[in-house]
Amino acid sequence: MFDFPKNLEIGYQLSRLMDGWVDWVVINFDPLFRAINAGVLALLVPLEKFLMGEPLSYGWPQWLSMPWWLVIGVTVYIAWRTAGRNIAILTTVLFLLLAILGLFDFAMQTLAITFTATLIAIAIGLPIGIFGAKSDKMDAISRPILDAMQTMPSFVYLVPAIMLFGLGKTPAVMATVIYAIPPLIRLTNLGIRQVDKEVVEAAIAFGSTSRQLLTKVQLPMAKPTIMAGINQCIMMALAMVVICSMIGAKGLGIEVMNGIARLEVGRGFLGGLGIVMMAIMIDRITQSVGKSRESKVT
Amino acid sequence: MFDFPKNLEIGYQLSRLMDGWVDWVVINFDPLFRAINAGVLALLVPLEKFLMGEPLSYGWPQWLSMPWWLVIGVTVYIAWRTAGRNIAILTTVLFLLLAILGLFDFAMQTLAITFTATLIAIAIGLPIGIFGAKSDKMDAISRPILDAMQTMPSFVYLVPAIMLFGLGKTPAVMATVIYAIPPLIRLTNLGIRQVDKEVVEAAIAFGSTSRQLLTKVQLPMAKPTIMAGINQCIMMALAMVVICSMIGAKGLGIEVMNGIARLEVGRGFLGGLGIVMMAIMIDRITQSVGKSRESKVT
Amino acid sequence: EAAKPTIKFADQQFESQWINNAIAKFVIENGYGNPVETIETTTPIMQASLTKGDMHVNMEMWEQNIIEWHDESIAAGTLENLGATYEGGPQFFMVPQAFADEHGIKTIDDMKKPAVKKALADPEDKAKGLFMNCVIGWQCAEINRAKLVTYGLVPDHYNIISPGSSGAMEAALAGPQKKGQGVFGYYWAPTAIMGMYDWYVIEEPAYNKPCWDEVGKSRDDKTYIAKEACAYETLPINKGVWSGLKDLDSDIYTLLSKMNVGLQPINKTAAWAVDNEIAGEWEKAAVYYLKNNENIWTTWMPDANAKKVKDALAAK
Amino acid sequence: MAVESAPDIRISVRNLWKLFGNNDKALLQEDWVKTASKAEIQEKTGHVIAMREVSFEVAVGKVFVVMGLSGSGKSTLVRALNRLVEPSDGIIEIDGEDILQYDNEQIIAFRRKKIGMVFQHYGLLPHKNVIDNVAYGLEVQGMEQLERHKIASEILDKVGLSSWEYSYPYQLSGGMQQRVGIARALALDPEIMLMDEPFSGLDPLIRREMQDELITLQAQVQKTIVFITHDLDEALKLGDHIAIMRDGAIIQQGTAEEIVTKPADGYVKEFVRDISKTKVLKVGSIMKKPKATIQESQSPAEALQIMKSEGLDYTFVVAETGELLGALNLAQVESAVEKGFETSNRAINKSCPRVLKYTLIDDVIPLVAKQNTPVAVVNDHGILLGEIEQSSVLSSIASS
Amino acid sequence: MAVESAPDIRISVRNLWKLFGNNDKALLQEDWVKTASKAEIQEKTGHVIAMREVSFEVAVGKVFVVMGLSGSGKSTLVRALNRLVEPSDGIIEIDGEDILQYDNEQIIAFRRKKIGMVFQHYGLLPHKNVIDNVAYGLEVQGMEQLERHKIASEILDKVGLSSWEYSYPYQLSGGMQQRVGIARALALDPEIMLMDEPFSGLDPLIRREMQDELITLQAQVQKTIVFITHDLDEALKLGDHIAIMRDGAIIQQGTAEEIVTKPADGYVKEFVRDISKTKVLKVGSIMKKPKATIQESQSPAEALQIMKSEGLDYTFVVAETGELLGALNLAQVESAVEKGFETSNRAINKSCPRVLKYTLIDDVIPLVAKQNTPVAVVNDHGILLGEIEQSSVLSSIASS
Ligand SMILES: Nc1ncnc2c1ncn2[C@@H]1O[C@H](COP(=O)(O)OP(=O)(O)OP(=O)(O)O)[C@@H](O)[C@H]1O
Ligand SMILES: Nc1ncnc2c1ncn2[C@@H]1O[C@H](COP(=O)(O)OP(=O)(O)OP(=O)(O)O)[C@@H](O)[C@H]1O
Ligand SMILES: [Mg+2]
Ligand SMILES: [Mg+2]
Repeated sequence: MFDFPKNLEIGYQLSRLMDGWVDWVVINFDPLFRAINAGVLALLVPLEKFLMGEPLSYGWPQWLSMPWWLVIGVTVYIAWRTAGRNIAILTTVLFLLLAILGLFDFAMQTLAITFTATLIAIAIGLPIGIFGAKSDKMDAISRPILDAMQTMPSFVYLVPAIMLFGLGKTPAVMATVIYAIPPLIRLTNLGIRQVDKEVVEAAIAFGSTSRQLLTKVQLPMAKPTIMAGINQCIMMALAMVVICSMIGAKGLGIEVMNGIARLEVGRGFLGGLGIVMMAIMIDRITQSVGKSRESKVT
Repeated sequence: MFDFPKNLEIGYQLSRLMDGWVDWVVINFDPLFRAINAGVLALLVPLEKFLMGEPLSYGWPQWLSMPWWLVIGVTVYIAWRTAGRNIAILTTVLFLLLAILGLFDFAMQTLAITFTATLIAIAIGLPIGIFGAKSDKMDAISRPILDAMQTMPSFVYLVPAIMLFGLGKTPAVMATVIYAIPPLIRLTNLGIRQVDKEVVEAAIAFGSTSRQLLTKVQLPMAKPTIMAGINQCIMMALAMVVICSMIGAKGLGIEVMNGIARLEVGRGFLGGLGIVMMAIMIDRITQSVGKSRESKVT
Repeated sequence: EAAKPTIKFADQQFESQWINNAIAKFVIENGYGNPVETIETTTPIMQASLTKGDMHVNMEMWEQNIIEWHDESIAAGTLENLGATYEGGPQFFMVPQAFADEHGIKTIDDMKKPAVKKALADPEDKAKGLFMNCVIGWQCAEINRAKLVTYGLVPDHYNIISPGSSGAMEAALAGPQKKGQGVFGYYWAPTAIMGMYDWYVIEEPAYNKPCWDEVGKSRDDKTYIAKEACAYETLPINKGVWSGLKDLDSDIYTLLSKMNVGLQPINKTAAWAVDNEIAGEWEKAAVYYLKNNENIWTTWMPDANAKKVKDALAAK
Repeated sequence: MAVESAPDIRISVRNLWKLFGNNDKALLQEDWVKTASKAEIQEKTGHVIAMREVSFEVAVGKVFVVMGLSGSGKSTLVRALNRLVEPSDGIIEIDGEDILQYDNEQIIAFRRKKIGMVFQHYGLLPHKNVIDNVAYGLEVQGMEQLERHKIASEILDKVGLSSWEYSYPYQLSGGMQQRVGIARALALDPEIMLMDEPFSGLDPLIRREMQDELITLQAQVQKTIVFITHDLDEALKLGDHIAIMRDGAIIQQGTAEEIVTKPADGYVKEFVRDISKTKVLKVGSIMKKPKATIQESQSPAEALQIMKSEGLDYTFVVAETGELLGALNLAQVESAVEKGFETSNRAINKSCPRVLKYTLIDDVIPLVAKQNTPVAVVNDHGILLGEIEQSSVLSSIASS
Repeated sequence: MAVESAPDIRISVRNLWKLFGNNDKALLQEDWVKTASKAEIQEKTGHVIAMREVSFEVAVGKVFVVMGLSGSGKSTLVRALNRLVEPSDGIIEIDGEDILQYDNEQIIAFRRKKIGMVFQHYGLLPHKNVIDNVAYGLEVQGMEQLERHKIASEILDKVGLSSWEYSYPYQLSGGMQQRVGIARALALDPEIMLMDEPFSGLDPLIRREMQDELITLQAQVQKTIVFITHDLDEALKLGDHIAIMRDGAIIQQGTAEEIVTKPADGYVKEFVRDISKTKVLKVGSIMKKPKATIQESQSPAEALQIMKSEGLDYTFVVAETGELLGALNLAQVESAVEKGFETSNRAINKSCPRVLKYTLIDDVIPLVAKQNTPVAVVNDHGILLGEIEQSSVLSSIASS
């Protein structure tokens, strides 16, 4: 009846245009991206070595590193203090399972990346979330962008990321940050907006400046929600583990890739199980950090 | 100091065992999975043809199909009725964009799969969620399983899924359901648990049976939260589009894959943008279905 | 003739396969009247599907990379190898041509030069260079490692990094080329990336069987170091088909078993495709190939079918 | 101490206990629990005691008011009456049947027929309109829409919401929502109504209005009502009987008068401190015996002598039966003596004001204020019981 | 009608308007808005009117109570006083300065020094302990922890929470939390306290206790208080002045007595209906002129004659200045005549009870109840103004 208004030429030109932009960025901003790369690695590489029990730098004595049992011990201790006995036991069991299955080193690589990505996400996402809570306009603008970040398939931005950073951990961290930051921003925003209006009024009524209001009232009170955002952020980061491994970031994803490439379903599954165990462990610990406060407050 | 308690033999045996299970299931349950496959396709194929403006069956007249402008028209009408003028305009613009960029057919294929997967997820997830809300034990058991479903990399279960269902739309739908069902179950559970205790008490006090309580009170009142679960479910399903395309389900993911494989970032990006547009469209419409009730109620 | 079965081709998302699939599709659809479907996929999915008949044909199996599966499947009777699609895809180590010129790289030993290493430094471990391996899980990844160890590049001079997909591998190679920087990796031809940029293929000792057996031992046992290493054998790129294809349509089976497109013509076609920006319309490349290589493709089929193909070509 | 239910007792609760927790029944077997404090039980067992040996009876058609501070167990008590809360121990007899023995079907039938409930926050179904909310109890019984809407419609008329049938709860003010809540309970025409702080959330003006309406309604429908409030004035206004709870136990129950005049302990005393006694006390409680009365048969001269000797200038004349016939003042007696009447009877003022013993003091104040003489207090048969004066009324006001 | 602020006026509000919406100031330029109803404005413009031409003054040290139903604009009004709500139009002068002209820094300084606020739901910081909550206003001023804790500690002492300093709000009962809220406001030692329904959420017993404490505290600290409530008794108990709001406008303001005796309209009348008048009315409002008085210079015989002719058996003796010297009853006069005293003065009962004109009726009831004779009403200088009798007190009670 009507003809389809398809105009492939437009699509083609558009995609060429974008290719051009990407090339332009890749070629012209190399120093910038090198610097970013160096920055991320400066954080990530020592962390990874530390977790894997390697000396942080050549020539350092071995005892300046962290043996596997100490990593487990410290984590279990943290779990115990923040989340109670049950979670501590769960953590121990899962850790030992990881170790027995020979996934410990992979898990530590994954942990290092996840941790770094989360740190960067917090450093970027928290201010954006706060700003979004204060400004409805900012909120309206950021909403579709966050939607896009979450639904845009990561494959799409992996290629430019690899061109910019080369294979390795940095593009993995970047892709993870892009994918994992939206819930943190959203929940920070929500958390601050949800702070009891009367308490905010009280703080203003007693002469808080807006900065004092933020640091002394809104952030502390939004903490449970923000912690939930961080928790979500970590969970989403863990969902990127396989993709990270695809672009050279090592970790548990390697096992999955290897298993799949060889059609060894079981091996892939074990690798996947490793990721699941890490996720459950981290989830339970971070969740209870948020909750313990919340349950006290309400 | 201590030795690593790694026991690769265990891991190896375990993975072999699992390989064996998968083989056993593949071989022995073939008829079952054939039947499932047929069922899914019986739903999906006509839907896809319908959306793409093809006659539902060979020999049917062309006018028994839905031309592209009618698909757009109907969707925009739905958007307008449920979500108001702004969203309707947004929907129109996004649809026309999809059409102009030549992504309309791909989008309809993706829509068909997403829709089918969501339907199946609702059919399975709603009862599970309801049951979880009634039974704390069920809730405790299902929680780690849902965690695992969300964090287990989909690559891991794709291969067994293909072995079971063969290549094509069915394993794509299955993988999508596995990945997308947890938020639906969680939010259904939460929604029912959150229903105002006093209203539930009132319904009981006036002599409701537990079935009446569920259908006349809890489900209608949990609707906003359940709708949010469905919304999340659809969003997660859209996150699987590229992976679906990898296993023969066609759709927008193909554009992404092709773009990436040829290092045509722009093309991949346009494909990804198609997914994002679909996501925003569906998100806004389904979200307002949930919200319009909610804002009335509270 | 709607009754003819659809023939399903695997599309693993690389250029030479796209061209070959397009050629086969054109020939089959126009010459034989079977519908043809190409299924976009990844290697593991292809493996799981081809032996079940969800896909029928893979025009480029690269079975060395998945040799265990290949051999097992042939033995199990689920897969057939229908012989070469073209004579051989070379596999090699390479650096950008400009980089090779700048640093005077000729042989694999030149890669140990401190200046080269420094230019290729691994950002995570600045003391060493970085080598871009092939996809995780493919045999070539282990072979490359074995060779580099024997050449003395690993672990003292280079770290190895492995991408998880061919797309990532290409991006990792293309990025430095765009920036005019160095990169050291493994690749093969014919491929788009080889057409797009100038590469220098690093000289290695020539292929010989005893050497390759040594490499093979090291490939399978990480702890073993091969006594010698050498360049890849140039192996034919074979067609793999589902063992049920013969029963499904024996004419197509016969066609495919005869189909050999030839390395040079394919390379030319690929170059033409790049020059003409065909934007994913691989049929154009197929038509270009068929128009220019009639002498080759007419040998694949009976005259009656060839006539139909010619008619279709004439209409283009 | 099982009390045999008298025929007109609708609700009889005996020794009801409730411990919130998983092990409540077993715990109640342990002796120390029966006497331990709430805090002690909670600390030792993690169980919260919400009802402790609660016993009371409510007669047909009466309003039983339960009061107490937040957390004292009022809601638990009222919810136990329709088994929204499962008591840990004790007996609840409704019309002589122990509802704690009911199985699931019986309890549902019981809830559908016998007992309605009104909630503090209304507990309306937000997704149903007003008429469907009111008809909900009928709907779950399987009644046809036409029929149940007819009934609901009538009830909505009664509570003055007939034009709001198709509105949704969120469109109504709090007072209107609570009217829907009451209508919903009335729609089932139950014998018993449970009302858990039904007016607590309302503005004071609207609250008073609702109380007045409830009183009017109750005059028509005569339900047996258990009413929770923590407002004293509300309790006095509505309640026939009042029970005061603390920490799960009923520490005192009785009429308002009993509680105000004889508070069981300091807590109750504090509770009723602000109450205006004249709204609680009856005339009978402040009347005095007249110094002297005149028999109708006595002559004016005798009367004059009695009055002089007692220093009275106003006195009452009674029949032999003790019935009040009228009053005499000094002037009247003197003129009667002058006129030579044989009996005082002829001189008396027969229309002298009199009040019944059971009248609230508050209600006689206008009369007493106008009257410079004492006012006679009589019983239902007109027998003179005593007299009240301005000063005694003022004293009763002053002592509150 | 700008009123020049008298020196002892602390808060002066003139013609304050508030429309909630984005276009409030512009809208107020349109004439029709000034007279349109709330519903009309909302329908036509989407703006909600919350204050309409509000004007009032509060003198130093006084308690100004604002009453009204939910949504009448009470909270908006009180929040405007420290600019938590930005008025659309009008003037707010605090100690003569128009605070609406303050810039951001000035308003913060003003909030830190001059004005404290107490919230209905306490508005405590849940993540800070009690002492840090109380010290919050000092903390934001940059005071050192040691110093501010010292001050907070003293205040907590004053409100009786000294042993709870390191507890968290969630560990406290509602009444205790509100004490923290009050302490927090007092810690700044502000001249003005804004209290928005501070006791509405509390149980009645605790609520009364808090009111009493506030009265005690106010006697010590003498703040200027704006107090919101919708409880009439609370308003009477605490307020020097009362304003009643409806739909954003103050429909009446004045003393409790003025409002109770001369309600501006039916709404106010309904509002104060339940009030016990004796708690509002002063003795002066029900006193009568004595039929006759005796001058101290008059002789007993003259006095006797006056009393006989007026039919009095009890009367007051005054000096020439009008000052009350004492009372005489018939018996006393007669015996004075017998004894031949020259002046009535010698016979009088100098200790006869007297009450001040400004005493609440409620407070004299015990006295009047005991007294069979009229009670004298005098002013501050002892001048006899009138007398009250039991009957007049009872009439005033009856008419409420
Ligand atoms: N479901 C429950 N689980 C545990 N404890 C409960 C539960 N319901 C009530 N309680 C406890 O039982 C005690 C009595 O509660 P109840 O609700 O009956 O008090 P109330 O007198 O109705 O108070 P309010 O005036 O606040 O409504 C309280 O200590 C309360 O904490
Ligand atoms: N932020 C706001 N935005 C829009 N309208 C508001 C806002 N705050 C209050 N209002 C409206 O202004 C009017 C007055 O509200 P306000 O809160 O001052 O009433 P109130 O007398 O304090 O009532 P309550 O007794 O319920 O506290 C109401 O109609 C209310 O809906
Ligand atoms: Mg209660
Ligand atoms: Mg308010």
